[in-house]
Amino acid sequence: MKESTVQLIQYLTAALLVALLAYHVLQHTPVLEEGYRVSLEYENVVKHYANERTVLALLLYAALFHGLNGLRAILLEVLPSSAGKAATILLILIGIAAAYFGTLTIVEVA
Amino acid sequence: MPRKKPKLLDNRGGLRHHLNPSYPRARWTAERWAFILHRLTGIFLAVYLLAHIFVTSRVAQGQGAWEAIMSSIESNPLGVVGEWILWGVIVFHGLNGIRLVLAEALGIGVGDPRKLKVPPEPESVYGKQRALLWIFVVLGFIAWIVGGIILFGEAGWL
Amino acid sequence: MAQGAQRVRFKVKRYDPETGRVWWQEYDVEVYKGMTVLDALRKIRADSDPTLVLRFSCRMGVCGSCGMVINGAPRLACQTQVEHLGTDMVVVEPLPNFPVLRDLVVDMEDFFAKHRLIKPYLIRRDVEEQENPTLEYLMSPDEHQLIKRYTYCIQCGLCVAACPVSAIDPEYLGPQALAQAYRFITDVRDEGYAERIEVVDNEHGCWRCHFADSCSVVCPKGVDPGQAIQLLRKTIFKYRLRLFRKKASPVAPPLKAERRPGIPEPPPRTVQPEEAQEA
Amino acid sequence: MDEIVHDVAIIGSGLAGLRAAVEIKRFYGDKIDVGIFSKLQLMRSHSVAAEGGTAAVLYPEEGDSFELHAWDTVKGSDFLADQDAVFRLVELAPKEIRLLEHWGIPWSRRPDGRIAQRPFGGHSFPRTVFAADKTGFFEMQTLYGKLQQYDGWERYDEWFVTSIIVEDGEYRGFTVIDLSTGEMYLVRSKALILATGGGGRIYSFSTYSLTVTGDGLGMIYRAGLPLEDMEFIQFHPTGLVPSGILISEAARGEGGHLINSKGERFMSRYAPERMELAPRDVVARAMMTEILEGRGVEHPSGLKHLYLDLRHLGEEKINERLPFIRDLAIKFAGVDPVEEPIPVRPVAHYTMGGVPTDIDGRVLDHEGKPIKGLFAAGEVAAVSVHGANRLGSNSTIECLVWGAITGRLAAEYVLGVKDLPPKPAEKAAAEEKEIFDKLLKHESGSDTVYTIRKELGDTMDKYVYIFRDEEGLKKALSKIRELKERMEKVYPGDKGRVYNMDLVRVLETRNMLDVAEVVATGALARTESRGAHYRLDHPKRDDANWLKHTIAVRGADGRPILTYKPVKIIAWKPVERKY
Ligand SMILES: Cc1cc2nc3c(=O)[nH]c(=O)nc-3n(C[C@H](O)[C@H](O)[C@H](O)COP(=O)(O)OP(=O)(O)OC[C@H]3O[C@@H](n4cnc5c(N)ncnc54)[C@H](O)[C@@H]3O)c2cc1C
Ligand code: HEM
Ligand code: SF4
Ligand code: F3S
Ligand code: FES
Repeated sequence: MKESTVQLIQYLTAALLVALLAYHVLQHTPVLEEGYRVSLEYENVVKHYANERTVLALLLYAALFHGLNGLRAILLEVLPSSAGKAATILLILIGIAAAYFGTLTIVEVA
Repeated sequence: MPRKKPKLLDNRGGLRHHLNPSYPRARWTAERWAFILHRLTGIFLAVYLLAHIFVTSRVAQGQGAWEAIMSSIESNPLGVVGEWILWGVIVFHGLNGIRLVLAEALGIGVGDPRKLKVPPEPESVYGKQRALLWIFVVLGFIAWIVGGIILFGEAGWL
Repeated sequence: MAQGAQRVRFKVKRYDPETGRVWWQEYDVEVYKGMTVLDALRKIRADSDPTLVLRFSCRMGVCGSCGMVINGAPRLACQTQVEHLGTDMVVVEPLPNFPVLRDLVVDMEDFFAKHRLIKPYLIRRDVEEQENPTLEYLMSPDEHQLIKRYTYCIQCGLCVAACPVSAIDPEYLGPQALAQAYRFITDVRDEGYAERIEVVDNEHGCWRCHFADSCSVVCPKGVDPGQAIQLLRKTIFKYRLRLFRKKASPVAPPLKAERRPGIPEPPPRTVQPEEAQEA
Repeated sequence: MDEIVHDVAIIGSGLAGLRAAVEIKRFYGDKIDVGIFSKLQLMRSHSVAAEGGTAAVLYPEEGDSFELHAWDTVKGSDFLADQDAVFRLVELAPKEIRLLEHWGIPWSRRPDGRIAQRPFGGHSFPRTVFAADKTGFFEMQTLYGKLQQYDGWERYDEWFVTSIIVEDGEYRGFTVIDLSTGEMYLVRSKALILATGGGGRIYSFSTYSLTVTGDGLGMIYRAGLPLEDMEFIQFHPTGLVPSGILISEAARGEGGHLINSKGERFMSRYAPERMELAPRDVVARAMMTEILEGRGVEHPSGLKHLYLDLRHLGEEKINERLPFIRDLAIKFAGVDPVEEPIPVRPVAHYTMGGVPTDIDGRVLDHEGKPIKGLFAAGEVAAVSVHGANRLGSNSTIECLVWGAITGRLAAEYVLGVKDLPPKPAEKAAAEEKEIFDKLLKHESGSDTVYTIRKELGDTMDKYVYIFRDEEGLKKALSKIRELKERMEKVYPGDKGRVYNMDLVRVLETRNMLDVAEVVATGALARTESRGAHYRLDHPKRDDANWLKHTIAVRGADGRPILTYKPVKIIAWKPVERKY
């Protein structure tokens, strides 16, 4: 993949994350819930999962790509070229694993 | 003919310069502080995200598992402070991230290249993105404090 | 500072490649009003220590030789007045992010090589015209203004010395080369954008910049590489999304103009070509 | 000593050197391999300092013509220019301007997108093409950039050439020190293009970069070849006080006024028609007359000066056309030209003379026979288009035109010869011994290169300046000879190998002393006033006796021997020069 494509996705996910995170955070504030603590009670959490499946899944993938690609950028700078390539592969694997776990949670709870 | 090579001294600034937002000392750049903070908060968030995925996976294991892990966080004062810091990190990274998307990806706010003072001055430093940075810093700070009031209030500290 | 002379202590970081020794050395210099750091260092060389080496030539801020770190910031020695620094100890070091050859002289081979990579010359499809010009390519003053500040780059390397990414990534193309890439891409006469974008759009190219803008504040010529790099990325995105269209400016049409008033005729020849010879 | 071999070697990476390299590469590509040697990093050469512009006839439709440009140049030269060369210059100039344009130079533009021009001293048409007020810098940048397009050339940044070897009327090679390692090499090539620039640093108050020490001139002279017309040193009217940094003639071209301590525009007394835009020699003499007659101002540094007033141009025009001048005045003199007049004084600026060449840039010996394989271009050469006084903006174009000509010619020459010239082993070994066994092994006494240089510069500033006379020139000459003797016992204080600047300074100073001696000798002999050379004791031009070029060769006792050579006049006979 061209580096510009990767970076474009980085920026797109950033923009997307602004909306998704805002939504995600608001779910746990007095604005949309009775309070932060309350929002984290089991029933409420499960309720959220049921109602917001797509949002949470999108958030998961976008944040994973964005965060891990961010780490990759840092590693590319700190590591020599060859190690940078290895790091990329490692991060992709971590990403796939985390995405799998996260998806599992969403599917099971919802 | 291969030339003889002199013995050079490596003088790369390394992580010390990389992480030092006050280098170069002559003129302080807000952008540099923002960059280094953005990077640190980004790493924090990425690590947190992985932890978050792990923690939330407990929901799938039933109420007991979920409440066990939640109470271990909520009963620990460090956990509450940690949540407040997390909130600050999100706010800074998010708001500064908006500025970066505008400036880096869309070239907005980095100044008009045609504007040339004599002697020339770097327009990007005086561009609208710098103003935006300060606005975000102020807004972010307010959001962080408000978040703190809610968090600490619910924890019964206020 | 009073009219008379004042003593200022210079603390210089030195490196002797023959023994590998690195040390700090101090010198006292009588400074006068208007004395630059370059003047002071040359005075040290002439008066007390001819083994202190540095690079300089034009002493007027256009050749780009005399970059060094002065009181913690990369600057041109010839453009920095001791008085303006306002300290009674002036600390001088070689530019970081470049290997040091000796004392304040750094090796810039890699820096020049990166500049070369971005193809710092006009690329046109009409090669025949380009190498055998008829008339100039059109470029309005406004279009000229688009690239003007970037053309001021004197390759002094201060930006690279200040950049936090160049500090950790030796392969990073660096602000100087990237700004020059943008200078040619936006030049209305140039058609080589596709080639240049391929050079900068990679893992160690323009995406490694994080807009720290240290390059822009240290640049002695106001080139503003920080700005150039951000605009470069915008252009690349446009290009990849096929939104970037550019038609290089054409050759000027023949001029139709009146003779200007007040231009004299050359006097008639007083030697005829046939009789032309040596007086 | 290791050898380096190239088809063509170029010494000097200023406008002339780079232009020659580009010319060879664009026509002969990989067929010819080129080595560029420079004692500076390539793009740092002194040419970057040129500010004002480059003259060329671009718009004949508006009344300019080759004939007019040639006439201006010949008249400006006080009829000492070789007129065939002048015509060659003006005819090839427009192409050079457009080539640079096509390679990327940001020439300043007219509103309709064409190349703009500005008036310059001595030119009857505003024909000076410019890129703001950093013309030389942009030209260097463009040529350096263009060169990056090609392969098959090798750069030798910061390699100091110590001697050029010429034997039996043929160029054989040269010796060079790689400053980054301190190694010495013998370079052998089929042809050499010499483009080492002028020698202006023999003066203390000078616009030149600190590194313009006349090395090429000195080395050619020591190789037994002649120097031509060296007594003609141009003094630019407006050097910034106290550093000598140039305030370009463009400042006057754009409408700046010269004023004295009484606030008078005194040029009306000396050149009522052209005023500030009379040729440089005329303006510089007028300024010195004002200063000597007590209408100057004393600077804290002790230098007496006049003012250049730009205030009436307004901030906008200054910023658009003269941004660098404003920048320089603010940074180096603490004066903002928008608010205050700039302190200026005439300053050593250009070496009209140089290595005599024929019209194609082949270096000639003292009998006028070309040396095989040796070419010279740029300020170091005296094709003689400038004669006794160079017009502003005619020199960068000379560098470009003859850079291109010699590049082409050297390449053709190289294709025609099969073998390298014989190896000059003996001379190279002698040079190596001189440097490594003598210079780097001895300690000097109380003299250092720096005291010698200072004394030389001050002597030249005092006696071989704008107004000269027999007595002063004799004093100068004996002082130079004394310095030469003292120089014999001066050794570098730095004995290291890597980047030994002090060794370079010693070698440069030797060249400077040789050049200064030739300048003073030529000036003493020339008992007339012509162009930049003004003798108080012989204030008239004397065409009957002195319409000829001075040729100086090093005699057996080390002193210059002067002979003379006729001027090529193909269009205009000398007439009185009035502005
Ligand atoms: C301040 C200033 C402003 C000027 N403005 C104008 C103007 O506006 N218009 C105009 O037409 N002209 C102008 N001139 C004149 C013009 O700039 C010069 O004549 C011209 O640049 C000379 O170019 P060059 O290529 O011959 O030599 P230079 O540019 O002087 O280059 C000399 C080269 O030779 C190399 N060299 C020298 N000695 C050695 C050695 N021993 N070993 C290895 N390399 C060596 C140097 O490193 C350098 O690369 C100006 C001159 C000055 C001083
Ligand atoms: C609020 C939404 C967010 C926005 C607007 C945002 C924006 C950005 C932007 C624009 C960058 C690129 C910076 C650059 O390359 O110079 C970036 C980098 C990064 N982001 Fe985010 N981000 C957001 C949320 C997140 C989240 C949730 C994470 C964690 C998973 C994260 C982790 C990172 C990391 C690790 C980097 C790399 C830092 C660096 O290279 O310096 N970001 N972010
Ligand atoms: S961009 Fe500025 S700091 Fe960087 S090399 Fe060019 S002139 Fe120097
Ligand atoms: S300092 Fe470096 S990070 Fe970018 S804006 Fe300049 S290149
Ligand atoms: S000496 Fe040329 S830039 Fe400082």
